[in-house]
Amino acid sequence: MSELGVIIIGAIFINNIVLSQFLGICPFLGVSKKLSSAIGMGIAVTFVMALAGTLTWIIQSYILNPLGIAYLQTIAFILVIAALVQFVEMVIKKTSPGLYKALGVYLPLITTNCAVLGIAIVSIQKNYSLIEAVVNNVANAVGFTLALILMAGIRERIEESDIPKCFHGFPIALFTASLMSIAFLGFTGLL
Amino acid sequence: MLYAVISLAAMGAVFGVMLAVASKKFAVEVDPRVEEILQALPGVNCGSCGFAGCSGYAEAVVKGEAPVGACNPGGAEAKQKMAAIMGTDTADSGMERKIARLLCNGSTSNSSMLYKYEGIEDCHAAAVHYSGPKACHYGCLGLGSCVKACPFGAIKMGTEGLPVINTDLCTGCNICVQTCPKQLLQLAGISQLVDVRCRNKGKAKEAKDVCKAACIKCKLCEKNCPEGAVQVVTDNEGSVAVIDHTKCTNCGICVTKCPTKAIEKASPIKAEVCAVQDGPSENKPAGCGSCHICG
Amino acid sequence: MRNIIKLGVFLLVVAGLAGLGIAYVNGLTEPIIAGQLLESKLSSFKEVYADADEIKDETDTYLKGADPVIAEINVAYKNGAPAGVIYTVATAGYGGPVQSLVGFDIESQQTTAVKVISQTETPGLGAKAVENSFSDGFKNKDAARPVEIVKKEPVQGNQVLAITAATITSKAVADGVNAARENFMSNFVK
Amino acid sequence: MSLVNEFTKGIIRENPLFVLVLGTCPALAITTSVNNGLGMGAAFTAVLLASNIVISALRKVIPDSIRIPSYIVIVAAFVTMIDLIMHAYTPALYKALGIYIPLIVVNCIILGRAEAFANKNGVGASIMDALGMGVGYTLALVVMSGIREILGAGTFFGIPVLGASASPALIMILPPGGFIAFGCILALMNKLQQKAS
Amino acid sequence: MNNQNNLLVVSSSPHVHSADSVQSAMRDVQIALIPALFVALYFFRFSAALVIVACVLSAVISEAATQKLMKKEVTVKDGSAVVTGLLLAFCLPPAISPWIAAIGAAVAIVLVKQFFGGLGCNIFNPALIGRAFLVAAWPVAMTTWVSPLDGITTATPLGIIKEGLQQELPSLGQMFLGNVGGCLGETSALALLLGGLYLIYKGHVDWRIPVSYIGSVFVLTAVIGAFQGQGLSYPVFHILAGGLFLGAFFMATDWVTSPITKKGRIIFGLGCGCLTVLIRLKGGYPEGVCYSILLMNTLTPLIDRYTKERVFGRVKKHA
Amino acid sequence: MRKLTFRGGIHVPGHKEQTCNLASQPAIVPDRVYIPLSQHTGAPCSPLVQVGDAVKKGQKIGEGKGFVTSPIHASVSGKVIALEKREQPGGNFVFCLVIENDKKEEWDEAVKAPANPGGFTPEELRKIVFEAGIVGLGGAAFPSHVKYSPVEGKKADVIILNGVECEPYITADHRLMLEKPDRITAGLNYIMKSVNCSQGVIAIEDNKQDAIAVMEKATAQEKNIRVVVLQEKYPQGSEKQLIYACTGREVPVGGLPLDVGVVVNNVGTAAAIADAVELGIPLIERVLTLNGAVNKPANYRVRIGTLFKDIIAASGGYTGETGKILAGGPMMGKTLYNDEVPVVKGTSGILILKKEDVRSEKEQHCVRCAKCVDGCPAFLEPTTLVKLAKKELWEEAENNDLLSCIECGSCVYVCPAHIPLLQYIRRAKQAVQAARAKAKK
Repeated sequence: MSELGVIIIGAIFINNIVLSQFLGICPFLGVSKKLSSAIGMGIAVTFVMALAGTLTWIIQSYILNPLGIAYLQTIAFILVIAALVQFVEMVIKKTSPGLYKALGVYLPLITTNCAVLGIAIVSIQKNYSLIEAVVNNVANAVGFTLALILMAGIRERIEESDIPKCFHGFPIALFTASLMSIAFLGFTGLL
Repeated sequence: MLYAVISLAAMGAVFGVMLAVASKKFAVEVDPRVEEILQALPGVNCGSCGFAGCSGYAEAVVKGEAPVGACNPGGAEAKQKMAAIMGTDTADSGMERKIARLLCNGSTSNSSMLYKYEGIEDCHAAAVHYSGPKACHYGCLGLGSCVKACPFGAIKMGTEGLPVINTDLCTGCNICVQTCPKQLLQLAGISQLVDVRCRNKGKAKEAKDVCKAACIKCKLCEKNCPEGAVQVVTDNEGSVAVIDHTKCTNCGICVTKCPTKAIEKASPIKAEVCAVQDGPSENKPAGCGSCHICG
Repeated sequence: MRNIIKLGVFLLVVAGLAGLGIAYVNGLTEPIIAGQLLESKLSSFKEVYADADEIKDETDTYLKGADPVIAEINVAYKNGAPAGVIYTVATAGYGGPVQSLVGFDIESQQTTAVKVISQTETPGLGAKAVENSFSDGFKNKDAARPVEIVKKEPVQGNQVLAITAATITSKAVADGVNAARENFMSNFVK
Repeated sequence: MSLVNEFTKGIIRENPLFVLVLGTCPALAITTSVNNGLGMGAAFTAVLLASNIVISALRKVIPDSIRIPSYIVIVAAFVTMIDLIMHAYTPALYKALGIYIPLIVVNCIILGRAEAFANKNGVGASIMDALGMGVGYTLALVVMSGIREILGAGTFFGIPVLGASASPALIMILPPGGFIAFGCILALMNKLQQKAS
Repeated sequence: MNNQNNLLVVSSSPHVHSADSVQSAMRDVQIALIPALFVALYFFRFSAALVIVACVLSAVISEAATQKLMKKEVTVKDGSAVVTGLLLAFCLPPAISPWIAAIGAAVAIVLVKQFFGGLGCNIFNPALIGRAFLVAAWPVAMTTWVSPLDGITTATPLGIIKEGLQQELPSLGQMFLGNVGGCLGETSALALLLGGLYLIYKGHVDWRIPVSYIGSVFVLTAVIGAFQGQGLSYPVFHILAGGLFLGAFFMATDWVTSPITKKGRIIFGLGCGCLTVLIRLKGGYPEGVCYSILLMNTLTPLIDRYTKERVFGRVKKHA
Repeated sequence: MRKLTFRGGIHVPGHKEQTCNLASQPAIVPDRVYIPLSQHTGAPCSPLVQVGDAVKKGQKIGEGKGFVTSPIHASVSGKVIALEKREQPGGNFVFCLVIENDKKEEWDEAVKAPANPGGFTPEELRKIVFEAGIVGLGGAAFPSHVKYSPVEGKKADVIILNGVECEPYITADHRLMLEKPDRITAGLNYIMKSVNCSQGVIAIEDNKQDAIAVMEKATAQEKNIRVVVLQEKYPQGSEKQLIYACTGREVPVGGLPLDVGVVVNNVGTAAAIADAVELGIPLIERVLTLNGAVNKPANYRVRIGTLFKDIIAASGGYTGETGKILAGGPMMGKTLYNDEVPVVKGTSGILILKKEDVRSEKEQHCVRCAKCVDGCPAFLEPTTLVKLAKKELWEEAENNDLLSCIECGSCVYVCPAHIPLLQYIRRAKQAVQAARAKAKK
């Protein structure tokens, strides 16, 4: 139990996927302009990462490892994730138009979100059990969502500020991220 | 080696088939023309077409609820594209570009003031106080609500306290016209150059007292216009000269006759500007911005 | 339906070819990678216990069940007899686990050397643990007494100078050494 | 002439990192030393080159409806190969770059180039495009990592450059420093663009 | 035309204004910092003076310079840069070299404040980012402490506990007065309390943040202390140690970066308190005030959003 | 004991010492009066007389259609010489009947004291109040008879007389309470009777101790009336805040005082009602304070329709260079662009500000000090509303309870960054109301 706790705290706060591992920077910068879309993206990523974590773990343990072809990890995982994302998108579109309106637009963006693939690989590298791997994936997704939501809150506020023109867009978002990551340094050594 | 090939190939096949099947099974009908029309529109969501943003308009067009030419910012080009998508006739696409014109000459040197206004720079906010700080209750307040409202940056405040419209950038979206609390902006075809730049309906003396460039209802324009295009129109508020642009030939006789220079002829606009509608360059719609593949 | 099969087959071919290519490259690189791993392991073993003819993994012999700290126990043989022991230990540092090798000499009952082989500590601070300036402090310590981290110049034999502003990392290494030391004392010192 | 143009555009005008702002994750994560930056750039260029060649060669064969999955498979294959090769021949670099090598797969630039360029152009042009983009990206990484390594570690390619008395600002090789350096460079690029236009 | 110069002024009500201005508020903050300033100068002498001067000068100069460069109005006269400089100096070790301190102040002003649009626009407390930046950049210099008066290298009370050093803890009385190792302006709880009360009296600081902050640290450490069998001196130690008073009265209460709702301020204070205790007891750093406030700063926009006051008259509908 | 008050609000220096001890004196009756056809909330009046007609004092000269309206009366006897558009203290232009004063002060025959004022039924009382043209004299000028008329399903159980007068510089109500406590008490009794309510409260701020004493004495015999002392705070006199302070009830958003069983009237209104009921005199005169940069600040009893200029001239004219002329106090008063503006029923004061006192500080960026939030008596976040208004997000502003703003100006008063918050909020309200009107169409 405490093992899982360590994984959760570590993934969300100490080694926050965005602020200290630099995964998923693109959507972090892109979809953090509005709080509502940040929440939507966060939920979509969490959903996909939980599914992808389970699926990749199963593939690794029951196909790649037994056959001695662990070196196919990258290509196998990306295939799984790409297919999964598209599949999920189609299913949601058909079954729940409301959910699709909320999440659908973010789903295509997730394929190229390196967080999904990155964390799936890390979970395998760390020799996690299935439960640990899923928890790790979800915790990282929560960390991503947390960073995204905090960022969106901040960006909605700085929108009304008199920011110098050349800092508009990416630069100011990066500076914000840098200050957030300085703040998150406070969590280092927490465990 | 063998395992690698087989398993990867199998995975490829499985996912390929799965997706193909899924795309059939979970297919949702979307009219692709909506997307295409959306592409043809400038995407500024100005609302001048009367629909909720560009996507609302695009859907309405596809459903046949809206005509193809209702987008002013898109101009003739968008109309043609949309007509092509919808397969409608493009023969009548000779739509003239429209731009906004200011109908007031009450510059700081021409007009007198009622009081010194202090407060936020907003025409509506100032108009609450005795119709605004200008002595002329019909005149431009010069606080730039139209400047702020213009989504294309086409209006700038001039040195004389009146907004100046950049004809190159103006798309005729009608937003400034709706914004002006004094209704001093009007859309007109780009070839129309002559305007009565005064809306003061007060009596000649009162109008003259508050602004040097006011229409004094002398009817000289009306008498001298060879086309009968200028008329002093009277309603229950009073009277003022108005030009009927469908008749006006830009001859400029009324301009020379007007004793207060309330009628003005704009300098002709460059032919290429008239002909080609440059899309809004700086104000493209912002995509998600996360990457450039989809955006 | 035919279309679906066609697409599936195409993807099958592409994926198959990709698998073929990767498998081929893997065939080329696999032995090199394996060799490298072994070599780097041996060379780091050499660094903590230089004087050995043969090194054998005897974790199962000396470790009863899983140990939270000690991961591996390798025994260095010289002239057919055990001469030294190399422990692979992992302890919690500041930014994650700190993995180090601790070498003991059976005859002198002293540490030979300590080497940090993997860590995720703060660069410039805790990451200095890999440098000799720190790990040299652990050389030739009496295995009977626990090592102790101090912030000022060591005065006693069992003391080691901490890395400046990184006491936690220093202690993590020392914890590993102490865990190895206890195992060493119970197994190799009669 | 146009081939030269395909090559040079990626270096400055359409620099993938500084102008198009693509491939940001590795650019922030591994630019703590110039060695890493250069290694990442090289690996990236190799993958981009290989995948651009294959995709442009196959562009008429690949069915349109499954082109993205096909690209992903092709790119992933090359990434895996590079991963294995680096593991075998440059173990130190492999260890330093870690997970970011397999993550080249999801680097937006590669799929982006495949979709936007290799899909539509011949092999020759695609090679130049890949080289240009690859070199541009590598240069950008080297600039980023150079700034961070000099300020944060006081070294360049591991060689001390700041002199013994100056103590480097460690934060520059920590995560916040990455964001700051990248933000400053992008702001500078914005400024230059505004000046130009 | 007719008598256009003597027009009356027409404007929207109200037509009178309080004497308050941003400048006067900044002046009050400066006044409130004076007691702690004197304590710092008394205990840490010349080195403290050097650090303070470096910080304030650097802050003012970099504010003026960036505003000049960005072609904005130079507003150093509003005194906010001086306040930032002072606050940053107060949370630096007394023996730090002035050029490091100056870099911290420049980062605080340029990166945190001016890049985000100047006064009122910053998301994070500039002085605290300045400090956190320096901790990350020059960790050794930022964790080298000297004891008051004699200037010998020592450890802070929290450092002693954290690293389990065999060193005697100072008495609570010493900590109250400030005769301990630590950042140059944070050691004297007494002086900071005086300044803080002055600000509360002046209406610039809402009591909710310091009270909920210090209160939650006290309660949490008291409970934890009770579990460990420690008496009341344990929580008292924790509220006197480190930069808690400086943070609670001067940093967490920063207008720009703290919530604007009353409920939000209490949540903010509680959050700061919990994070401080968490970092102090479990985290890698001995002191958590700086980071806890910065972390809560990131939450401020969201806190504001979700703690809106019930509007007057929006009562539950029942008879 | 804790003093009764509301939550939020600010402390504004009263500046009342200059005039609060000056007995109210009759102002000069001018040669001409200008009586606007609309001085009240609701339908404007149409003139009942024509240019050239002779009118007598107290004669009804204008009347509106519908229920929410109030007639106007001639405040002097003489001849109607014009019907012209003039600017109003409210910032708009309204037609005024101009009456040339013949100085005969002849009362209209309709003005006569009834035989038995105590015997009126509630309906009769409301009719008298309506016919006398009585509107709220605190400033809002809402027709009083409307407030007293029964509403299906709602029952008033408390009448609050507002003697708070929290506007700085203004002492008209203060003087009225000192001078005519009996009229106020009598008026309150008539109001209670017309609403059929048994409880009356007279609310006074604790900075008017003398008025409290006088009113307590005047109501000592009245079992159903009590004087409530409130803490001195701005805007204590605002209707909803006053109700909360006196009764602890909150008027719901968008609701009326009657929704919580309360009717609020100004003390001046009560006195006017007493005059109307007992003497039959319509509302042609009111008390106002002239203060600020004039030679002799004073409290005047002024005929409705007197120009500001005449009152100012009568008290010795301006001192120094005039910057602003305010109808009302400095917090909620309206600026005028000249002094040729008539006193209307809702004019409680005239305040002259010198040019040098009209400082306009530059608007700075919000520093989020939240003083506006702490001071807002409606518990709004003025700074948030302003940010939305600046971005013209009217709908979102509406969702943030924009329309609950009572426009007291507290936020602007305390803002250290000198942001004209209230003007932005007013602009947003204007836009929201325009949008609503458009939606209705």
